[in-house]
Amino acid sequence: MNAAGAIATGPGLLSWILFLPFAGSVLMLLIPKDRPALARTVAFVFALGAFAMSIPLLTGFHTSAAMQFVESRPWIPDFGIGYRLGVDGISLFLVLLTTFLMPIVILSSWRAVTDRVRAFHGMLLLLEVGMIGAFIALDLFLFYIFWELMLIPMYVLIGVWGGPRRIYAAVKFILYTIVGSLLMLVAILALYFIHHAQTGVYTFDLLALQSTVLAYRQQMWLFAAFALAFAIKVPLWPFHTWLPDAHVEAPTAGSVILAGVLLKLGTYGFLRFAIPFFPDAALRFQPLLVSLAVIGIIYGALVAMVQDDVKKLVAYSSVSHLGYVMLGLFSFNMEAFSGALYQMLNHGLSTGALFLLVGIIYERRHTRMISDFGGIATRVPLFAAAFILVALSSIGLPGLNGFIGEFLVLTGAFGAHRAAAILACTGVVLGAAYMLWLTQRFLFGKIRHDENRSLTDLSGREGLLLAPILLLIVYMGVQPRVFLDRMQPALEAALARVQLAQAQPERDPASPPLYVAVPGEGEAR
Amino acid sequence: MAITLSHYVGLAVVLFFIGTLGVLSRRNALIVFMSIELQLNAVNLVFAAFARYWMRVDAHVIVFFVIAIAAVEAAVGLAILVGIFRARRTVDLDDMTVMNE
Amino acid sequence: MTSTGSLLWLIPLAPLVGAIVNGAIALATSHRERAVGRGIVGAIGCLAPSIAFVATVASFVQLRALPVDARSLTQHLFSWIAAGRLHVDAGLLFDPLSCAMLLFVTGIGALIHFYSLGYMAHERGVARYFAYLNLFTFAMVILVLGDGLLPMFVGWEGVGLCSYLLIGFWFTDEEKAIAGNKAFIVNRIGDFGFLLGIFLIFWSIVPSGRTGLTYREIAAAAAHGAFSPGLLTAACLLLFMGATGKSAQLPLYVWLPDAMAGPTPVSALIHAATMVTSGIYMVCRLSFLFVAAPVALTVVAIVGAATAFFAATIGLAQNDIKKILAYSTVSQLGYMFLGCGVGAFSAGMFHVVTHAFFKACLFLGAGSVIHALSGEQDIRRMGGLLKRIPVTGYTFLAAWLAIAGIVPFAGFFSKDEILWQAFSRPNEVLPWLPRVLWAVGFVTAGITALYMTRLIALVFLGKPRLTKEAENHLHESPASMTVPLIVLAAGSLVVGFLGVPDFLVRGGDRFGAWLVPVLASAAGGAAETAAPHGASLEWGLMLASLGIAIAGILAGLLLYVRFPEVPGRIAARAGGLYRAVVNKYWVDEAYRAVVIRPIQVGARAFLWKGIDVRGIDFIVNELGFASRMGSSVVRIAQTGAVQLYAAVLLIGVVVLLWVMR
Amino acid sequence: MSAITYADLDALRPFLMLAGGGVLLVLADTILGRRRQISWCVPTLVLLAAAIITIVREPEPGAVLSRLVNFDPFSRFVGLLVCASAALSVLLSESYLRRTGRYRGEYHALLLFSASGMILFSTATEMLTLFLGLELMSIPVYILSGFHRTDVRSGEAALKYFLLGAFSSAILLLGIAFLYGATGTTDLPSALRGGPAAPAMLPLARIGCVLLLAGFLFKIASVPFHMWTPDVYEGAPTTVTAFMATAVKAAAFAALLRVLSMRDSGVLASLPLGKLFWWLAVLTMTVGNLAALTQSNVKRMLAYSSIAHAGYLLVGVSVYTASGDPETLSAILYYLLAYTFMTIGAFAIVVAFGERGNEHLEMGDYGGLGWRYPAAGIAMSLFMISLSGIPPTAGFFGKYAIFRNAVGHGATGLVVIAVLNSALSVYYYLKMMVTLYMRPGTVRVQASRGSLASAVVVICALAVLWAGFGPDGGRIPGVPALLHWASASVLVAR
Repeated sequence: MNAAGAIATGPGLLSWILFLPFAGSVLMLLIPKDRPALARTVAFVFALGAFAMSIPLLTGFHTSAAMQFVESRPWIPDFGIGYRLGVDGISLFLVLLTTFLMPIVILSSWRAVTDRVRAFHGMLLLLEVGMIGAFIALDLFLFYIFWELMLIPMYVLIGVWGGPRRIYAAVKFILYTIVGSLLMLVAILALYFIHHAQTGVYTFDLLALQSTVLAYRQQMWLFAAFALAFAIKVPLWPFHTWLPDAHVEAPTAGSVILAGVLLKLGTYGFLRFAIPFFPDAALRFQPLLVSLAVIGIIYGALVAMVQDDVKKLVAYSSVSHLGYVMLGLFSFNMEAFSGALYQMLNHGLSTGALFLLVGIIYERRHTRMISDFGGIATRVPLFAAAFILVALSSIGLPGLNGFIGEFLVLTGAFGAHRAAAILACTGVVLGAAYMLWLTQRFLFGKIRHDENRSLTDLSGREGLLLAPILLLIVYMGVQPRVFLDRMQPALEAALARVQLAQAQPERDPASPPLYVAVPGEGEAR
Repeated sequence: MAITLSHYVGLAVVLFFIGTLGVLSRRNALIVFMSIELQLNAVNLVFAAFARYWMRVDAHVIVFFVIAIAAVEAAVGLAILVGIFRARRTVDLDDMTVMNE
Repeated sequence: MTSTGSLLWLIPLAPLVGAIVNGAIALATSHRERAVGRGIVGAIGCLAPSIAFVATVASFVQLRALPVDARSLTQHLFSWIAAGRLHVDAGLLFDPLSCAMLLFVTGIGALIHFYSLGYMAHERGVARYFAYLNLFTFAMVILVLGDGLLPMFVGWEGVGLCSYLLIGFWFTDEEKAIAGNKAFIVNRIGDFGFLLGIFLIFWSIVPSGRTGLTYREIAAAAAHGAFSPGLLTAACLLLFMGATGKSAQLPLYVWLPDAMAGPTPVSALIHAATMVTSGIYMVCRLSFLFVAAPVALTVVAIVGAATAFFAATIGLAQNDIKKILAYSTVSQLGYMFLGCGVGAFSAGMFHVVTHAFFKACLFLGAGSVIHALSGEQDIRRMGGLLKRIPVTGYTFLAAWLAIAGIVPFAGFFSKDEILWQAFSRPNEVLPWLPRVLWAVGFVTAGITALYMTRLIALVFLGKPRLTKEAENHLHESPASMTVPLIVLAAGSLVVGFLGVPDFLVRGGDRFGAWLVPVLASAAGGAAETAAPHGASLEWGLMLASLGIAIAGILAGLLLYVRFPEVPGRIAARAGGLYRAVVNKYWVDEAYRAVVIRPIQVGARAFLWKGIDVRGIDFIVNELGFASRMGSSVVRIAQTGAVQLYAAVLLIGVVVLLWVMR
Repeated sequence: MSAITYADLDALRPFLMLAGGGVLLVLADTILGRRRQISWCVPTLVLLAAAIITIVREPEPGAVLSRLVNFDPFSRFVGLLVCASAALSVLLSESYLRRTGRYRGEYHALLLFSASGMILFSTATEMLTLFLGLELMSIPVYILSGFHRTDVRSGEAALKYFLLGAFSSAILLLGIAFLYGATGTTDLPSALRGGPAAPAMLPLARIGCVLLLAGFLFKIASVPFHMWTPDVYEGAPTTVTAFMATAVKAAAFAALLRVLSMRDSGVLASLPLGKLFWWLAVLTMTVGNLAALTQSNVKRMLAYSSIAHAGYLLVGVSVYTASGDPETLSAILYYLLAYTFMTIGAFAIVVAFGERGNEHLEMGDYGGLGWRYPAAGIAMSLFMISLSGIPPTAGFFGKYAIFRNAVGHGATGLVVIAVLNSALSVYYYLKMMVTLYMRPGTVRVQASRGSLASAVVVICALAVLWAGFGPDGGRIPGVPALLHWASASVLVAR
């Protein structure tokens, strides 16, 4: 089998997918300063290469819960840190999403970014390494490294090529994130030692750590730490306020990546670590997280409705959409799980596309204020058509991708906790409200500003970079099984752990504390 | 009554304390620095006293070392002071606050 | 025991292809000043629904050939969703009900496509128009033909989308774009209920294994008592909520009048004949659920009756020709729900069909009038048109008689059937209800006749009150428009005979008989058993309803032809009531004040500026500020004074000594 | 009193080399006079030789020189760090001293003396030797910080450092005296382990220990003995600051740990050291980070940051005193290694961007430099990222190693405080990146042409990266090998 083959010797497929963008970003240093076009091309080629390399993941993937294309080499044996990579049904499509979006993003900034082109693309590619790595790492330590590796490039992207308040936004972004992730590091360490205390083995191997038996209280603490890190990334209400700023200030490429992939790492973290590792805690925290998710859905939609800045609007809509994902994750049934994972992809595509479109129009008008537009549909019909399609996808119109995710999530949620689902369902109405209202104020009506009369429609390049997304939006709406079927086994495996915990009676609260006792430990604290 | 160990040590401590007071209170760097010498010598007294108490020589050796080191410190300290005085025509510690915050 | 329909796939495919091709053309030519290739566009646009119609007829023939209890064709296209216990297939189900619906959806649909050729002749963006129209046909077909709740929902939202697009077809006019939004969002409110209904049904079925929510599965589950009564009532009410949205019933009817912003053929097709009736279709489709939830059915009936009356009264005082027809549509839809609500689903469906003909005819007629008057829509600036545009005029008259309920026009039979059923069927929830329902329906029939007569009188009779330039351009519409009119007029004359009451002609109710296999589960037998009244009573009621219709017409003629000044005086006398009616009872204003504004203001002032900016962000920024404060505090000591440092050092030592004592 | 053997000398060789090298340099300088100056190669070579000897000559663990000093793998690691730091600062000094016109032979001599003192200090197991080491380490640094004679700040720094240093060493000396008085021996192990001769003497012994610790804490700049650091680091010549910030700290920590290694019985065991260091760690890192938060002078900022890092190291110390786990020591060593390179690297950049008459210490001066000097920009960012402990850098791994141990020994609370501190530190470290890349340049800063300085930068950058994620295999030892080495560098307590 393909997976088996990859274990053997030499760098496997996944290593290559990681290596290509990295090589690209290093190359950026060598390209002469006065050859921006070359830099763009090289970056594009390498990103495209990474995408091409990731296609075999899909074709070679055999539908099962097992990790595939696994690579495993010792890295720092004394600490049990290994270079372990692999994909399963959960990470497969997220990796593909990343590699798919990256060339598009590079293409999108072809004209938009004219200064410090090399650095820009270097950062983008470095970011890609971090994101892919975080998705495919099967070693908690490795995961953490990739997780942090994403911070700096994003920080620079926002801070250097961003808007007027870019520095505030960048700093806010990184501080928010790092607080969470550092606490997660502590939790990772604690888990690692608990596992050692039980097995006498030091390892960060995901699959090994999963088998750690955790006392109730331990789970609580660890889950809390992981959840905080991920919740900030998602972002779950009320940790979301970094997002609007980051989105508004970030350059188009940054926004697309941020919305398209980065936020998914939060929800992915829940699905990959927080929930299967600490099922009891997950169950215990379920009410809290579900309520936060629902608040996020409604809150995000309502606030999005009254924004004057397109990017801010879309940012808040992200809060709302990821609320659905969280709701799905914490409904603990297959329908909701599948929906949540599917919704991650949807959001990546539709919101990514929205930011691309906003960027395209921003390049022409250098404003993001909705009031500066209106009636442009007559001038830019193709743009308008694309915009409407994406908007429809994001409000979950049946036949487009958005519906599948939303419907499954809500179905599952309804089975898990009815009230929450009913409240969340209002998001369907509100979503339509703000999206269509935006569309109307943005595209329809009479042209009020003369600058808009001279607007030019999508260029060939822009059409080229939008087309794949639009096609995928439709395809995913009509043929979801292509994706859903490959997801099922892995999701079932993750779900099984929770259901097991559901079945078991709750452990006694008087379980040993969160650390392994050592001599003199009393003094140390 | 006999002068016992505790008297010596007590005296030494008092001396050390005086030295400390000097370090903290005097404005003139030179004086401050003499106070430090005083402290060192107070310590010497302690060593000497205990050497006597334990009937051992090693502490006496230490005393000599300390004296030597004190001398070195003196040399270096004076050099620094001279340097500063050349540059600023003062050795008042209250003026030595170019760098703060 | 169902056979596979060989041609079913073609019914949705043809319009879909049409939509795609026309859409491509539209996008490709979007930058040309003059619309190009009208010929091709039109040809494709009209061909698509025609093919669908032919295919439908063919399948109809195939269906009739089958034995009565085996009358259903299915076709499995592909497996759509599979997640957890939800396995939804994209399948088609062609049974008498969907057949009846499809025949006129595709038939009238095709006619209206033809009509549009003429109507949109001078418009830019014809390609876009036909793309939308074909797409609508596709969605409508899916709604009707889809086998299961989810396929239906796909069509359901699909038609909603098309209506949104077509209402806002002239999007450069802000008003129209906003009307489109309104339509979509209000429908979404309904769909909110629809979705919840689906969830309820799903989770009641799931315990017995994975499901695709096909009608067969739901029926089976219902048969096995998967639904507790209360749950079933809830589910039905939620589904009905969806219906009220799509079919413009109280309280969600508000979008339909505004929807008249779209091109008139659209109003005819979507907002009169087909889409708005999908609510009734859904109720009939799930009749086997509704009959088991009497409370829900009662609600349906009450809402229907109330809407019928409410909308009719508003129709009395409108001056925009299309607005009047819009309100009359709302009112007629109310009738249909009244029919379904009392359990006479076939009666409801029958009215759907007849209404489709005469209302489409009315709208197209109105369109023709507007076309002739180069855009004039206010009936106060019309009059005496009968002679000027005779074809339009006489077809319009036919449809008028039909809606007014004059024998032997179509409307008479269907409306009478509904009234009779409403009267005769007992209601175990509210025993006194049938009489009331009948009375309301009865009065409404009169009002209907009255306001329709008013319309006729002001538009076609009396002396012209046209504006000059309207006068000049006045002309009869081209054949492409008049032919459909004639066909529909003929339809509104004859289709009624599909449902002649059995007491007049044995087996006269062919329509009802045709639907029996599908709706049989609806308390069909109950009608007979629970109707102890003889044919005499039925005769009486029939004459009564005929009478009130005639009365309404005469009153109308008197008021608006004989003594045109009287209405004004009445209005003046009525005062407040009249103003309420003219202003549509201020419902829109109320919604704006009570729902929309509070949400917007609250979201901006409280949620965004309040919680986000002054709340969370404030804390975040304060943390930063606090640490900077801490920083300066820490650095206060760093004065650069050596002796201070020494002092601190010493204090440190002392503290150490003290701690370590 | 046993005789000194060749084995002793053999073990002492690195120390002798450095000290002797220093003497030679002084002599040579005086002989050559002002006309011809000694090239930077000489001291570098001496340090290199010392380092090589240290590596190749595996000393058999155990006391030499009649138990005055104890050369063990631990001291070996520290010795190498000291040599490295000294060598780097020599390379750095080349252009710097020429620029400031203070190129003197004694500079290097003093550097070597100090280095030798550090070796003594970090290996001493006898009180007097300890004191000698301390002074031999400190006095040259006093002079070096005042080396920039004409500069007011330099002189002031020297004076402050000297006065406070002398003051603290007096306190330390008093501690030694009391300890001796209580135990009657100058041999640390027997004094600390054996405990006081008479129970009545116990308080005296304890006071002695505390005063001794106070002396160490001063050198490692732990709160509240830290206040000299910013002023001295700012005023001293940057190259000296780099040396001070790294080598002195390393040596001081080594000496401290050597003393603490005797805490398992006797006097030290009677003190609640674990708790003490817990508090010291918390205070030190918090104060350091807070103070650095709003600091606009780069050198000062780095000074405060060095205090913060002392705090992180103290986390390790606290865990060690509580658990006595040797792995903790290796973690601390790894941290010191990382810390040395990233700090020197950062100072090297500061040196590189200084120019005659204006050292450009204000952060604002670095505006936009990242774009004009890409390599320097990237390097500086790297050092900052490493200092803030973000992977994949040595700084992260060092922190990780220490935190890992702390969590492993149940000091989770302490670690949580520590990571929150790191989060705080991210703000001001990345502020440097903000300036480098996101702010417009205010003054037109030139990078001084010093190939050696840039060499230092490159070395440090590579070290920081490699010690961050370098895998094993290949011929360069990666992180695992370094860890092995660190954990192999056991402290042989007597």
